[in-house]
Parts: sequence; structure tokens; C-alpha cells
Amino acid sequence: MLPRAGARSTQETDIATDPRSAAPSPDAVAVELTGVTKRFPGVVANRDVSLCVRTGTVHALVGENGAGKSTLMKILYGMQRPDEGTIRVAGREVRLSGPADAISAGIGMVHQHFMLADNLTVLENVVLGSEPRRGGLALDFAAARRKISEISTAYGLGVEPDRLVADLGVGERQRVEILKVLYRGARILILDEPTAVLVPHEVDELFDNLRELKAEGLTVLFISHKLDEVLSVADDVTVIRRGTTVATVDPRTTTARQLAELMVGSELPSPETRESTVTDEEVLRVEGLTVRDAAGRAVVDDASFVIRRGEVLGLAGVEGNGQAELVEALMGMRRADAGRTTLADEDVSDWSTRRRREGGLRYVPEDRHRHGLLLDAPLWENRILGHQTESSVSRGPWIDRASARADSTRIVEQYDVRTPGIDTLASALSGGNQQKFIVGRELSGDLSVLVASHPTRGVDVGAQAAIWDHIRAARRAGLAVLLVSADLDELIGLSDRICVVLRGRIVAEVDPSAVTPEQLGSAMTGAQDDARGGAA
Amino acid sequence: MTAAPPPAAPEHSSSTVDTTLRRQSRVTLTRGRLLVGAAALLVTISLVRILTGADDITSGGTVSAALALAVPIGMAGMGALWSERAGVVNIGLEGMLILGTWAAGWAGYQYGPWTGVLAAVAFGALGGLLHAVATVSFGVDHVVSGVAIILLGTGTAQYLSSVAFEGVPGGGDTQSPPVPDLPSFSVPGVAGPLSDLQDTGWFLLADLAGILRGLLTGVSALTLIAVALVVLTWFLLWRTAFGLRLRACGERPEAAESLGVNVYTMKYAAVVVSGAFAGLGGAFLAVVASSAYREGQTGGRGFIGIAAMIFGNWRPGGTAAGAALFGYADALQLRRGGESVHALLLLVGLVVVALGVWLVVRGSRRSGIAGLLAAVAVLVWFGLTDVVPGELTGLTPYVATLLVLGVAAQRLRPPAADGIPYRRGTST
Amino acid sequence: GSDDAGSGTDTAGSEEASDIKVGLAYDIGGRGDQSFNDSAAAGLDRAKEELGIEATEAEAGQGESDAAKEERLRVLADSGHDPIIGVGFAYSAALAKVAPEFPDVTFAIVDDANATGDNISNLVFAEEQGSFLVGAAAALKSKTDNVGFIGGVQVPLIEKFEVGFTEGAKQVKPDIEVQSVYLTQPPDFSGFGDPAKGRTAAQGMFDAGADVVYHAAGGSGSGLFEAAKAAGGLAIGVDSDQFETAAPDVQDVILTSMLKKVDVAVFDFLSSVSEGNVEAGPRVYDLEQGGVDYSTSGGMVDDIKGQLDELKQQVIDGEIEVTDPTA
Amino acid sequence: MRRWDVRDVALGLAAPLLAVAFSLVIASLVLIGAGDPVLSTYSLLLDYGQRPRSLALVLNAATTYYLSALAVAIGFRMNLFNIGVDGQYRLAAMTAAWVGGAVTLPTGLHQLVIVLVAVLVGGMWAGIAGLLKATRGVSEVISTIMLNAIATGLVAFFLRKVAVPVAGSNNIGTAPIAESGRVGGLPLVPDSALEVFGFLPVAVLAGIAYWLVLGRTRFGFELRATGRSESAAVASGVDVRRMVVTTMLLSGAVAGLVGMPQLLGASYSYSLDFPAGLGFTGIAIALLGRNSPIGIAFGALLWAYLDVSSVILDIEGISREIVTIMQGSIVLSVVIAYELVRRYRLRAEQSRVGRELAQAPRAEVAA
Ligand SMILES: Nc1ncnc2c1ncn2[C@@H]1O[C@H](COP(=O)(O)OP(=O)(O)OP(=O)(O)O)[C@@H](O)[C@H]1O
Ligand SMILES: Nc1ncnc2c1ncn2[C@@H]1O[C@H](COP(=O)(O)OP(=O)(O)OP(=O)(O)O)[C@@H](O)[C@H]1O
Ligand SMILES: [Mg+2]
Ligand SMILES: [Mg+2]
Repeated sequence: MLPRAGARSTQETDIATDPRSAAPSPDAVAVELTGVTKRFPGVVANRDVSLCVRTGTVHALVGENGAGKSTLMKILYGMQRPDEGTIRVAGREVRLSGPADAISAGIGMVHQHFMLADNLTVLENVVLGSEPRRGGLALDFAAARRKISEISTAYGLGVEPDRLVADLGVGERQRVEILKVLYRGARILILDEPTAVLVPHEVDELFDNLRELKAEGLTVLFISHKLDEVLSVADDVTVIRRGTTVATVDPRTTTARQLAELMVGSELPSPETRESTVTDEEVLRVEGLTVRDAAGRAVVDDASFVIRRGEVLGLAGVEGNGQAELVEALMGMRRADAGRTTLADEDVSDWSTRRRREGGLRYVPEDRHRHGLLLDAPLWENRILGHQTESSVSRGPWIDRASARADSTRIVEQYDVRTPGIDTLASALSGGNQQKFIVGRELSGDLSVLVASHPTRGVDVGAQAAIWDHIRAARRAGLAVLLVSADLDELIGLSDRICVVLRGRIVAEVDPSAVTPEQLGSAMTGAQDDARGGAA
Repeated sequence: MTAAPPPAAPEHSSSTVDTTLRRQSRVTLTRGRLLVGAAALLVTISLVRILTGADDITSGGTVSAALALAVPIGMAGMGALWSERAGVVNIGLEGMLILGTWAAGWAGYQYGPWTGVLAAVAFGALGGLLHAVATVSFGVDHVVSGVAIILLGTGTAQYLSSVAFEGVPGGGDTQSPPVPDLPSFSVPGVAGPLSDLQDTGWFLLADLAGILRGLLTGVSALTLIAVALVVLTWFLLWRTAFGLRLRACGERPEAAESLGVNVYTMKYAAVVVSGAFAGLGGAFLAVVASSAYREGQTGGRGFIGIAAMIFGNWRPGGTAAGAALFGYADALQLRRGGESVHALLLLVGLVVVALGVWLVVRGSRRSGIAGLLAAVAVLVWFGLTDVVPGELTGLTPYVATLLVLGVAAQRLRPPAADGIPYRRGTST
Repeated sequence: GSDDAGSGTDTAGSEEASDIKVGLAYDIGGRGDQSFNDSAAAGLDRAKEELGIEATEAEAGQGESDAAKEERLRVLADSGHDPIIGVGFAYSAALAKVAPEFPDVTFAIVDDANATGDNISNLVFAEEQGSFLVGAAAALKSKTDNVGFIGGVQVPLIEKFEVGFTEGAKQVKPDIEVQSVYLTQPPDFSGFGDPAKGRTAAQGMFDAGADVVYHAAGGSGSGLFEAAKAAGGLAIGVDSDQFETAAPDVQDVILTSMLKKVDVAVFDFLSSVSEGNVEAGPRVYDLEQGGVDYSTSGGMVDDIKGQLDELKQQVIDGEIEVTDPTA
Repeated sequence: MRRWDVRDVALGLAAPLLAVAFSLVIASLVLIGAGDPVLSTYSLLLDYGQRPRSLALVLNAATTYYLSALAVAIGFRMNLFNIGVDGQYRLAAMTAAWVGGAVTLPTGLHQLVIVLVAVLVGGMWAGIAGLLKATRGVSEVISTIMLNAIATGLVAFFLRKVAVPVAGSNNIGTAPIAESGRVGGLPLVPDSALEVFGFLPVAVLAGIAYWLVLGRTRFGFELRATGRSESAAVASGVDVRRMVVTTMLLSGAVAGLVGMPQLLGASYSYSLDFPAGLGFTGIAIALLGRNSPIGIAFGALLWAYLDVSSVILDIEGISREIVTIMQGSIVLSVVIAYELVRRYRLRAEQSRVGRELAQAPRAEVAA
């Protein structure tokens, strides 16, 4: 797919000529970790981990949330110092006291959360820390631009050096991250959950890129929660459970189910159980909703849909096609430029977020840290957030602390939030438990519609199953749900109907029982539309 | 703000309010537009001068005074810029400025003005170092540390001067002995002709002559250095690897850290430089603008410097422009206050009329009409009076800043991680 | 001037010390401010030397309330100081309140006639008269018929200087232009300590045609001297003979100074205390008393001295009445 | 669920005590440097501070400081930095003094009118900054700095217009408020001739109201939520812009009270020597007290104590600047100490979470 000659040209432009970039022998070991232990206060994130990664392979790392994958990779990238254990790169033991050491050892990392400065250009983000210079002091922009373009074309990344990162979509940002690593001439790439935010089409592109890198002799370490992906791209898969490596398996002889069992010691939960609970009572009706951005472009363009009692409407779409804006407009957090929203027969188009929430609209936000929680506040105060006017937590102008606390305890028990207590700060919980708490909170009181944005993103299989169960139970009890998700299995498994958005428009409606993720994926990218990323 | 410290961290980082507002109108400021705008402003000012006879508003003396008043503010602003570009809010600049004035007085009277300048820079940098220790190493809320440093700077300078200057001839508890002046420069041969041209009062030409005369004659060596430092700041921060790293620490320190940049080092460097700039501003106050350290000499210029930097959208050119605006307004009111500020009313009225019309044309009916109404009020005031009372002329720089910000604040974009304490290894 | 090296609270170590212990409370700035506090200190120092008295000095803090001033006076009184002098009108209310509490202690206040009582002496000055003379001097020396006045902070006390100066100038040249600027407004008292502002204002006046400028702006005045030097104009100092205290390179622009002899007033008061003949109530230091005057050092007013002294006599004789805006 | 309460208290006390100790060390070093006697300075401070009159003075100063710090703290709780308390209280006090001196009303009503005027003016002046932020996105940090300076000019301008001339005085001030509008002192400190401001109970009430409103009401919850995470507040239905304006109004209203103890209890008119700079003090004290009503009270008392004792230091010939240096180092070391304690606590909390989760039987997904 990619011109091999082009790929080779990258090596000629490497800043540091890496002696290890000589032809890889298939059985050479790129990275070897032995007996790595890393303790955080109260947690042993990694316990006696041993890992051996062969040169020129894609090596996947799987495990539950909090199993210690990211920590292990951060250790390998010099961002965390291990308490015990040794790291060998290409056979030589190394001491990594910072990312700079890792970079010079030929290791590069793409982080779980993008490490990009929005207000800097792509070029600035890429060269940061290894800037080409002119005259010893000045940054050589021309050289940097040239080199970035070269790498970009060589690997088909399609990255423009002078754009502001703030203006890029998720997929593009990911490619910038990869370019950052390649730019430094890394021979070992660590990708922490690179596919979490990508649609299948982009995932395929990414995997093509990975295979390309592999063919060049590069080594890829790759973390994902999506087991089928892992099986399709990896040469080896290592499973981490509770901080320890439990097995390294051959993907050709392993099934997803077996992997999951290794991860959690239980069966892979599945989102699909369908017995329709849809009624014909309309709860939410959206007509002609349009939202424009600063430049006047319609990011949500004349969107119309209806959700009924007991129905889950899935919204599928490549990230950045207006879902976020649609959801925010629906919640009243963003002004709609046109359109009408009716909630239980009432026109709520002019209502504030507060009134909409009081009217029974609930929200599981996409970014729980930004929109869902007060991280510095204890759980019971987080129970109040968004429900300030609800009788269960307040009386008139006063906060009812006792009931808020009692109800928080209920949520913690009912939703299996693993926490020592409701006085624990929200920031002390793991992501999955934070998410369970949010779901529990939003599903309490009188509600008629739940807007759930990526409710299980980055949440491990256990918590994921629990959240799915709760949504399903609420649906049975008559809840109308708008489910926005990038996880197509989740969409297909949970939804009664799926709308596909593309460039802010709802372009198709599909029946989840008659669609495969692949079909859905191509609908999301506009079927014949292959302009994105320039893939053939 | 994932890890907001307990004493609420007030900061001017992008809030939802700011961002939504910013989205409403994004007109890029190209160099061309800037030039056209400046030219239009100059023409209007010239018109106003001719209409009102307030010749001082573009006189060489005003411009030169404005320049001198702008330098300490600009240096404080440049200090704020360095610090905030690396993500550290530095409210403590006022304290560092005070330390600078003291050191300049102390070293200046004993070892000459240049040594005084160096000592001021060193003392300012010391203040910056203290701020860096508190904010970078200890992760203290930036504003808190800044406030403490103002207190410490004030107390220390007062204390030191009572120790060092009391009983010294020409000095005292609250002031140092006189410090010799620094040399100043003029472009040879221009003063006379420009002065003559200015005296003609010709439309536009006289104004240009006045401005040039103010900028080209009798300029202190320290002013030249200050201007050079603005340019140098721009070059260092936007054209070098060091600058890129420093700015990255203010935008996304985790990203910088993950690429092997030592965020702590960069922040330390930035905040120390920031203090050094404030020290230099203090030296200017003590050595050039006056000839000794005096208690209370800084008069809140550190805060104004921060305002100038915000006004300048966290950019060196903008910051310098903000300082210049402030210096200009201050010079006007201190010189022929009543008359010049009165003329300024006409200028403001005209500019706001233009702005209001522009807003209405662009569809922001409400803001436009509000602007027009305000303009009418200002023009009526202008028409009904001959001078502005002395108590009010002093407000010119502050009102001007507030007005300009009210119009332009939405375009401002602070560094994304400005004011947020950073701790190594806390990234996810 | 502060060529003395008097340190805070030391008592003059004269052997034959009288048993008088003076408490002197300065306004903001205190000893060493090269302004009226310093002048009071000079009077005190002379009294220490000549009368052998002991003294304790204290100083007001920035922006403090009357309560702090009262306390300062009370602590001084409590610890056996008598007499107690408050320097500056800021002590007015505090003194009026504390003096009755200590009927046996003698109090004095400089620059205020409002706080009155059986044990309060008010040492006040006819600043307008002194300013009148230097105004006349300015007008006589002005070639452009344009003079200027710079006030540090716009408070009534400083307005007395302005009024006197203007009247003096107009007395000599009725058509003369008098420019006038105040650097700051209360409670921003930085106008008394910001030479940069003083310089800018002075430059503006010289640019606008003035050739003699008078200041009543405390420490900001040094900015005037520099501006005068740069513009080739003349400056008039205030309070003390600033020719003596200014940097040598600007001495030649100091035409004269309006002398406000706080030192004389303080010394007079102290000597009357030591002689036991203090009188309560206002004691006005005017031209007649020699409490205000103009200075002649530098010799730049030698040529007009005759005219000035004539005017002085006219004021003393009441032929010319200078307006006191605070009366 | 709340454990470690004893330890919490110990930790809470550790920080301020450490800080005071640290700043004593710094002050001692400075004293030694100046050649002043260290121990006798402190004993002087202690002796002087225990005199009844000093106690009354401390209480009076603390009353004012407390109100100022509360005004600042209201803003802090939602990440608004109201540097403008200074201008707000001065403008408010001047206007209130003028109105109070111009009218004669029955006792009770008179005071009420004066205080209301002050609260309204303070609120409105702060409201300008709030509006500018909410509608035009102007950072309140600069706008309040500018408004402070503008308030200074306006006060000077209007004071000149409304001042009553007093013969022989170099001061100018508004007409004195009649007896009916004053608030008498309270003989709170035994053996002290000096009475404590009758406004002290009002400050205490303001503190209680602050605690109630911020800690116990919906409004307070929303205010704090906005301070902790603006984005989360928006998502949970808080109108942040309105919140900005309301908070500034409230902060300014409390700022309006700052000048009242002095005006109604001591000077009865606004004149040139009305205390200035209290807003800045308020910032430092709010930081010192970490925005908690009790903490601020302690901070105000400590600050007032130091300020009051500076009088005696000065008279005893010890550099009074030592007090400013002590205040600065206390602020800095308090926050550093708090930060260290906070980190310690967070680590402890996380390890507790970790421990308890490790012990808890892991509820597995249905096997
Ligand atoms: N900086 C840290 N301080 C304290 N504890 C930490 C830190 N980083 C990680 N941990 C702990 O280490 C454990 C492992 O975290 P890690 O991020 O490696 O998990 P992960 O496998 O990457 O999870 P996920 O799949 O959610 O990304 C977490 O449960 C957490 O409690
Ligand atoms: N930098 C850190 N400092 C302290 N604790 C941390 C840090 N990073 C993670 N933790 C701890 O790790 C746990 C959660 O880590 P983890 O990264 O596994 O969450 P997550 O499930 O990945 O959430 P998310 O998907 O939102 O990142 C929490 O207990 C948290 O306290
Ligand atoms: Mg991870
Ligand atoms: Mg995670």
C-alpha cells in the first residue's frame, strides 16, 4: 500500500544515526524487561513483570483497567522509574532516568491521552525536544518542515507541518503523535490504546501503518482493550493481570474469549441481549437541529430524530462529525442556531441546561473529568452535581447533606463502585469506578431520557459489562436513551436503532440486528468516500 | 484543572466564558491590517489635534515621556510574558520591581549606574527564583506565592534601605543617595528639523515629526536595551529551540516532559528571567526615570505590566504596545492633562463611533448600538467642557486600558496551562 | 537635609541631660524623607544638642488607620514622654482624641490647627506666603512669562502652595501663565515619592513654554530638577534649602527654595517646653516669624533680592494679603 | 466512614504552626542581621500584645481585615480573583459617609441606610468587573486593578465636591455622621479603656453567613463547583456567566462593609486619612485562612496582632519592616506547608483506597 522506497528515505534523514538500525534479525530481542516492580502508595502497579519483545514484531499488551499496562510502558519510556528490575534494549542493559534517555535509546511512545499542545503547530509539536538548529541557537524551521514532509509522505501520514494542532481531528492527531516518534528515529514504538478513539476505517489505516513500520524492522508495542484488533495485528500478545504478566500467547492460536479469560479470569461479557422494550410513546423529538461554529459552518446540520420510551437510539459516526456538538446542544450547553427540541411534549428549545435536567434529561458525558466530576470533591458532593435542584439532595435553597450522603451510599452499593467510602475524593477512584458512579448518579431520580456519550470508553471489560447492564435495566424500566459511541460492538449490541452521522448530518438509519461493524463503519465514512487519509 | 489546589487557584486561563466569547469573532490580525489600522489611527489623531488645538498629543515631548514611562511597565510586562509563557502566573512582579529599584539605588550610588542596573537585575532574578521555588518545586498556587513575594519584596526593600541608606549623605530611611545617570543618545541632526516641522502644525506631517523626534532624540541607553530585549524576547521565545520548549511548558507541560524536556528547568529559567526583567524595570525607574531609589517609587507598575501583557495577548509586540498605550496615556495626563485628555475624548468618541458602525454593519446590532450611545455620551462631554478636571485626567491610562480590553479581550488567548501547578509524573 | 547621622531612638548622649523626654511621631516616610519629616528631625536634633533632651521617634505606616496613630501617641505618653509631637496633619484626629486622656502631657502638632485643646500646641505655617515669594521670584526670572507648579498629591495643604505661588507670580506679572499639575490623588500618596512622574510633568511644562517650575511634591521633586536641567529651565525647591541637598549636577538649576522651617518650629516648641512657657493653641509660622522664607544659596536670586524683600515686607505689613485656601 | 479525625486535626494544625515557626526563624535571621536583640524583641511583642488595649486594637483591626478577606474569599471560591476590594470599599465608604452625613434618620434606620449604601456601591463597583468578564471576557484580574485606580480618582473627585471645609485643617472630609448613625463600641476587653468596634458582631455574622451560604446552600454548592471545574459546572446546569456576575456582586457587597467599622465606629466621616490598602491585606489573609471562615478569622487576628505590634517595635527602635517580612514569609510558608500536607494526605488517601480495594473480595463479573 505504501511505497517501500519512500519508507526507506526516512532513515536517511534521521537526526541521530542509530547503529541499531542495521538489518533486523527476526529472532533478535528488541526489549527485555525482567523482574520489574513499581509501587505507588498503596498500589503495586507492576509486580515482577517480565516481558520479551522480539525485534520487528508487533507486540500487544492487554489487561483490565488499572492492570498496570500504562505504568509498565511509562517505565520503558523513562517516565517512571522502576523500584526493581532491569530493562534491556537490544541486549544492552539501560538505565532510563527520563524520556530523553529512552528517546536516545531509540524508544518512542504515543500516549494513551495525546501529548500535544493545542496551541502550537504540528511542526512545533513534532520537533519539540529534538529541534534542528541553525547557527547553534535558532530553530531551523525549513529543515524541520522538510523532514516532517518527508516522513509524512514516506509513511502516508498526510500531516501538514504548519497547521495548528487545535484544528486537527483525532485521527490526524494520532498521526502527528506517530510522526513525533518516527521523527526521533525511534526503532521501538509504544502505542498506548491508540485505537480507542478511532473508527474501524482509521484503525485499518493505523494497522497498515504499523505493518509498514514492522516491515522496516521497527518494533511496536501496542496496548488495546479491543481484543479482536489485538488478534488481527499482533505477532505476540502478553496479558497483564493485577500488575503481573500472566501469559504471552500466540494470537494465531488464541481466541478473544480465551484472552479475556486470561485478563479477568472470566467470560467475555457481551452487550447483546435483545428483547425489545420499545414503546410507541415519544419522549424526545429533535427537529432540524443546526449548530454552527465560529466560522458559520454547520457542524450539526439539520438533524432530526425521535426516541421513544424504552428505546435506545445509537448514534454512530466518526469522531468529529458533530456528535459532541449535537449532544451539547441537546443538553443546552451550547446554543442551537436552528431547530426544535421537544421533551415529553414540551418545547424545550429555549430551556437552559438546568431546566432540561429538571425535565428529566440526564447526561453521561464523554469526558468524565471535564464534565462529569468535581475531582477535588468527595463522592457525596459529586452526587449533587447536576442534580442540585432535585428533592433527593436539596430542600429549597438548602443542600440536604444527609440525603445526598445516603443516596451516594446507595449508588456505591447498587452500582458496585469500588471505593472505601463516600468521603473519598473522586480523583482517588479509578476511571471505571468513576464512570460507574456517574452512571449511577444520572440514573437516579425522575428521568425520561439519558444522553450517554461514550459511556464505556477506556473502561475495562468488567466495568463495561456492569454499565451495559444498568443501561439495559433502565431501558426496560422505560428510559429513552441516546447512545453515542465509537465502540461499534457496543452500539450494535445496545441500540434498538442506529443513526449514522456524517459531517453533521444524519445520513442513514440502520437496524442493528442486520448490520455488521464493518458495514456500519463504511456507512460512517460515507461508503464510497475514501478521501480521508488518502487510503486506497 | 484536574488538580486544583485547595486555595482556589484564580487564573486567567481559558474559561468556558472566554472560549465561547472568543469563538464569536475571530478576525485575524495580519501585518497589513495592523499597518492600515495604525495609519488610520494616526490620521484620526492628527485630525483631533487640529480640531482641538491640543498640540501636545503628538508632540515630541509627549512621545519621549511616554517612552520613558512605558519602559518600566514594558519590562514588567515582558517579565510577565516570560513567566506565563512557561505556565507560571507571576503576580509578584511588583515585589521584584521594588527589589530592583532598591538594588539599583544601592549599587548605583556606590559603584555607578551600570553596576546598579546589574544589581537590580540580579535582585529581581532572586525574587523570581523564590517564586520559582515556591511554585515549581513546591507546587504552591501561583497567586498566593506572588502575593507573598510582594509582601516580602516590600518589607525587604524597606528594611534594607533603613539599614543601608540611613545616615549616608543624600540618603535616608526611605531613599538612596543619588545615582548618576546613564548616557542617552540622539540620532544626530534630526532634532532641529523635526522640531521645526512639528512647530508648523501641518496635518499629519507635524504629528509624524513629533513622534519621530520623541523616538529618535534623547533616548536613554537603558531604553535602547529595553527595546532590544523585546525583540530578543520574541526571537528567543519564537525562533529558538529553547523558546519552543519554554512555551511548550506553558501550553502542555506533560507533552514537553514526555519528549525529554525538563519542565522544571524551563520553568525555573523562565521565572528567573521574569524576575530579572522586573529588576531591570526597577533599575530604569531608579536610575533613568529618577536618580535614586525611593520607597513607593514603583507605584503599582508591576500590576500594570501584567495588564499590559494580557492586553498584548501574551506576545512581546502586543505587550510593548500595551505598555506604550499606558505610558502614552500617563504622559498625556501628567503633561497638559486637562487639555490633552479633553482632546482624547474626541478621539475616543470618533473611534467608538467607527467601531459601533462596524459592529452594526457586521450584524452585532446590540453591541453596536451600545457603542454608538457611549460614543455620543463621550462626544457630548467633549462638547460641553473645555478641560477634564485634574482628579479625572489621572484615570486616563486605566480607563483606556479597560476600554480597549472591553473591545478586544475576546481575541486574547492565554497559554493553555497558564497558572496550573505542574508536577512531574502526574500525566496520564 | 539629613547630613546628620541621627539613628532612630538614640538619645543624645549629653551628660547634662535635662529630664525632658520627647516623643516625636512622624508621618509616613519618617526621618530621612528629605522633606518635612526630615525637617522636624533636624529641629529635634538641634534640641537634643542644645537643650540636652532625650527623644524617642516613631513613624506612621502606609495606609494605617487613626487607631494606630492614637496608639502610637498613647504608648509614647504611657512611657513617660512629655512633650509629644505629631508631625503632619494626619495626626490631627488622633491627637485630638488622645490629648484629653493625658491632661498633664504637652502635645504639639505640625501642620494642623484643627485639633485644639488646653495641652495642644498647633505649629502651623503660612506656606502660601512663602510660596508667594517664590512665585514672584519665578515671575521675575521668567523670560517666557510662563511658569509652572507641580503638586505631589492634591490635598488642601499642597493647594496652599499652589495658591500662594500663583498669586506671587501674578503680583509681578498679572498676565503670566501659571501651569499646574498634581501627580496623584489621595489616598494614592505615591505622588510624593515618584520622581519619574515629577520629571514627566515638569518636562511637559517646559515643553509648553514654562521656564521656571516650582514643586511641592516631596521626593518627586528630584524629577523636576532633572527635567529643568535637560530643558535648560529653572526649578524652585520646597521645604528645605534644596540647593544644599540636591545632587551636585542639578544644583545650578535651583533658583531658590521655599523654606518651611519645621525645624525651627519644632525647636522653638521644645525650647519653650524646657523653659516651661508653652502656650496652647495655634502658633503661626509666617514670613513675619521667619517660619517660611525663600533661600538664597547659589546666588541666583541675588539680582532680584531687593524686589523680593520688598514684597516680603508688604506681606508682613499686611499690604498684600495672600489667600489661605484652608482658612 | 470518617476516620483519622484526630490525625486530620493534627495535620490541619501542623501546617500553620510550622509556617509560623518558619517565619519566626526568618524574622530572627533578619533581626540578627540588623543587630537587634532577638529574644527581647519577641518578649516585647508578647508583652505588648497582651495588654488589654492592644487586645482591643487587635480585635478592631481584625474585624476590618476579616471582612476584607471574606470579600476576597468569596471570589476565590469560584476562581475569581477580586483584587478590587480596595477600590470597592473606598468608593463605598466615601459614598456611604457622604449619604450618612447628609441625612438624619432615627437610630437604627440611619445605620441601616449607611450600610446599605456601602453594600450597594461596593457591589456595583465589583459588578462592573463581573459584567465585563461575563459579557466581554475581560479578565477580572486586570479589570479590578484598573477599577481600583479609577475608584481612587473618583473618590478624590467627589470628595472635593462634597467635603465640608474645616478651618485650620489640612484634611478634608465628608460631613460627620450624626450620633444617630454611629455604632457604639463594645466593652469586650476587660480593663481596656478602648472599646471594641460595635461592628464586630456584624463581622462574625458575615462569617457565619459565608459559611452557611457557601457550604450549605445550593447557590454555594454551584459557586464552589464552578470554582473547582467550570466545565463540569456548565454540564450540570450552572449558568457560569450569571454566576460570575453574582459572585462579583456578592464579593463587592461584602467589600462594601470593609470600611464600615472604621466609619461608623471611629472616624464618622470619610477623609483623606481613611485607611487604604485593606483590600490587599484581605487577599493575603484569605490565602492564609485558606478561604475558610474560621481560618480567615485566625489569619485576621494574627495579621492584626502583627500590625498592632509594629507600633511598639517602631517606638522601641526595632525596624518595623520586620513585621512585613514576617507577614510575607508566613503567607509563603503557610501555603508551602499546606501543599506538603495536602500531598501527604492525598498519598495517604490513595494508599488507603488501594489497601481497602486489595482486601475487598473482588466482585468478579459473572463467571
Ligand atoms: N502516578 C501514579 N500514582 C499513583 N498510582 C498510580 C499512578 N499511576 C498509576 N497508578 C496506579 O497503578 C495502577 C496501574 O495503572 P495503569 O495506568 O498502569 O493501568 P492500565 O493498565 O494502563 O489501565 P488502563 O487500561 O485503564 O489504561 C492503577 O490502578 C493506579 O492505581
Ligand atoms: N498521576 C497520578 N497520581 C496519582 N494517582 C494516579 C495518577 N494517575 C492515576 N492515578 C490513580 O490511578 C487510578 C486510575 O488510574 P487509571 O489510569 O487506571 O484510570 P483509568 O481507568 O485509565 O482512567 P482513564 O481512562 O480516565 O485514564 C486511580 O486510583 C488514581 O488515583
Ligand atoms: Mg493505561
Ligand atoms: Mg486509562
